Amino acid sequence: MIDKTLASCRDAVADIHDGATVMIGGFGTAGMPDELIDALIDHGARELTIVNNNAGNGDTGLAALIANRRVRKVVCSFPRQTDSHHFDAAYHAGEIELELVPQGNLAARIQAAGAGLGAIFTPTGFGTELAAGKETREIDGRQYVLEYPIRADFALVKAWQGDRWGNLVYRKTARNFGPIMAMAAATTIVQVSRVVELGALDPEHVVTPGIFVQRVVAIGEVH
Amino acid sequence: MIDKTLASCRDAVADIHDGATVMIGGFGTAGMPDELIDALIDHGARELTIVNNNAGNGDTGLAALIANRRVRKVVCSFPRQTDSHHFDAAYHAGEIELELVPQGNLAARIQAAGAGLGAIFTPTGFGTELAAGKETREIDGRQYVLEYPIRADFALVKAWQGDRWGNLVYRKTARNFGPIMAMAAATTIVQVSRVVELGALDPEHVVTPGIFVQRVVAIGEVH
Amino acid sequence: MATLLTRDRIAQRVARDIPEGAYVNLGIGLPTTVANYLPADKEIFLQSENGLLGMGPAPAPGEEDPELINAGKQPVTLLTGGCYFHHADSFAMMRGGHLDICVLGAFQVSAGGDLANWSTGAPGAIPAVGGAMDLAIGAKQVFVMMELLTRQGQSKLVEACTYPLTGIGCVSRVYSDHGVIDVGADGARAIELVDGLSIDDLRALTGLDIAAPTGASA
Amino acid sequence: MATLLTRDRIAQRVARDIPEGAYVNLGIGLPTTVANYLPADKEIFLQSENGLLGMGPAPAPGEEDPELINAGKQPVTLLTGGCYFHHADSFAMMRGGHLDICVLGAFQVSAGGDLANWSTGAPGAIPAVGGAMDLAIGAKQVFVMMELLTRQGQSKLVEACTYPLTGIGCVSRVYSDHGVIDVGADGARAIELVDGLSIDDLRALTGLDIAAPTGASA
Repeated sequence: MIDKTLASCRDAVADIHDGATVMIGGFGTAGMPDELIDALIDHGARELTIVNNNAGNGDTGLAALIANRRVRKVVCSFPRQTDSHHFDAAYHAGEIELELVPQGNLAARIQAAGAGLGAIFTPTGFGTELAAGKETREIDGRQYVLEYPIRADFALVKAWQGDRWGNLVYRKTARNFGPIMAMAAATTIVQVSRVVELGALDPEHVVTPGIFVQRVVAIGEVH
Repeated sequence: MIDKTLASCRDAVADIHDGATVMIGGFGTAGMPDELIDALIDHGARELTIVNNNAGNGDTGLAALIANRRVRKVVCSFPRQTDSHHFDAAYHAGEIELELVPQGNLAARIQAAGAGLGAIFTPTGFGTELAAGKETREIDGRQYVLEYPIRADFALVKAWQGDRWGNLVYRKTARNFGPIMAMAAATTIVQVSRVVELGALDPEHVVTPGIFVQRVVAIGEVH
Repeated sequence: MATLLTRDRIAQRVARDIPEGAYVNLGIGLPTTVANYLPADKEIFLQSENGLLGMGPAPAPGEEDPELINAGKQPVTLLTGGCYFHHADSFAMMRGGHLDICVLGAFQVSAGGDLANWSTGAPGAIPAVGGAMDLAIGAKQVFVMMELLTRQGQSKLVEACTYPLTGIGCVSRVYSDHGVIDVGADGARAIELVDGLSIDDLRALTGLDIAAPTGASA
Repeated sequence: MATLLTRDRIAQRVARDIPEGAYVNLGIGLPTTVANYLPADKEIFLQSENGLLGMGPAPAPGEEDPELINAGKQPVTLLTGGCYFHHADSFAMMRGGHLDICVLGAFQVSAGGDLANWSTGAPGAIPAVGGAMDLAIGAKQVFVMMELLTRQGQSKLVEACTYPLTGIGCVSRVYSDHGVIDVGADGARAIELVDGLSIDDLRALTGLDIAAPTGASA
């Protein structure tokens, strides 16, 4: 019998190594896997490269990871927010590297990694600073920038319900980057509000098929 | 009030012009929009380029369209089947052009069109006849072929239920190419077993958001 | 003396150009207020980059759901008939040209339709782009909503943007406190001027050779 | 005299190498029969390219659903815990390296792992490739299941494929009626030979310098 569920977030993140690239789901705090991140902080891995849409909000989740100086580099689209003080401080202190990626290119590059593409020509960012130095090409009269996949060693994702095979459904706009990050990481670790019996998720409604998920931890209903 | 439903398949296909590129959903007969195709045959458009996984099975659907000599070219992955006699005859008579595309590249190129990418580097087909003459590139030690998006003027798709905004859900493996073709065509025409009230489809379960759908026709339960 | 439009009046004016059935993304900040003026009797589909289509108004106090937010991370609601999807599909809607209209704010717009709205290039500032570049190049029509002049009185409608670009030749129309101006490959053309403002006034304010509204005397 | 394996015995042998929890795609034709020999007490996930994961056995007569089929377009069932998805996600599972094992038939396999299984290149034949090229290059391990010799007695394990290629260097192991042979960058190495077949016999049949099974005398 295959059972991908684990008893604790601590067990789930125990093999995340120093220097790992870790995708973290969420758009702002919606979909942010706080409990997994807390476990990652306790675990102690350092020099991480984090891929997330933002660079932390407030003092929890990704912000706490940064505040604890575990992050060497952030790949994101929108670091600067009213409550991104931990990132801001680390950035101004020169302690953290930033790769700024337009949000749609971030999504497309993550999806390309999950789908095994070698590179994509995207129109987003052409002619801007964020495409400086990148290969460009005109195709059918339109200008495109060549962008490469973003892969990760681990993805930390928050979903709503999951089963022991790793099938997932999400809740409202907490879905955001979860499904594509799950496809782009070698090891995808998911916190769910509830683990349900196999078969409880309608096969037509599964958003992330279990093949993309290696570990599932139930943390209880939190919203 | 926006209502994308139409009374008949005939109305739904009335503006498909001679020479149009038409994507047709389905994998074999599962998901094949037979009623829309019958209406297209009655409508009479000629010199069509058809994008489908196959090239018709038996004597209905796409096979009937080919038998009626409406198809100039087929873009597909698997034309030759035990019951593809109408395509076989047209092909051997030199009456129909074939662009053979590996199935995953077909899906990826359709998805790239829907997502507005200019081209993709895919590993599939590298070093084979189907990549002959195409640009290739080594990226991170792996070989890739450059492939371009496949767009269409129209997509004919079979879904299970739809609402007046064009939101769709599918049934079992009849889903196949429907969701990505809906995204890649300028006008997507969908036959559904049943049109349901707005709100009857759970927002978490919608597979094709209405933005990708222009017309919906109810044809009744047929399976 | 010209009667300039308030921000709310600009939003109202933008709303008037959004037809029923349009798929629309309203950028964060000022453009969000356009939603307040969309006619209640027309069905217009608001998309939010973080994965929803059919976005409704803010929830009643106490009804907020932290997992139902808009691109500005404010609580919203979902209309009956709306739906959720993941980020790659959301940006496919933009990049693939499926959105009819996108409304954005701007630091500068050029007569040719270039947009600068993500960075002032100020040294030491932390850059952040979000979905701006995807929206700018993706929607069929990109509307910019802005006051024509900076607080220092400089025109934000310019010959060539001096701030870092968001997209090239992507803006089709500017809705400003001074009037409505089309931009693009053919240059700038005024569509409407507020009461008391002449095309020459607008040319003087911007330093641009803006074409007069069709039918008006130059 | 060597005791060659029947097709069913080859399928049985392949099944023995598929561990619990593996995500597996069984190609159409002969590889499909491997499903008959997977142990009922182990959970193995069968993927079908047309959009399902957790494929179950053929339905009882009369229970067929024309909208629940496999890649060979035969009626199948879905196991509890299985799910459906669209074609782009299905091929992302392959191309993205998410499948552990893919089992394919072949016209020819080279000692270096090249695969030819989609076209004999016969003049006038209608070419058809389906998902073969995606499966060949996508799965972590590609197993080929075939009889070693053609009806004319020619080896299908070859130095270099003469039929049109499906993929380069993609096959890891060949399961044949004569035994199991690893192929790849290091060339061919026999893993198991059927009773009564020596490595020299195999070399003679194939004309290849196949390495002997580890531990065996060359």
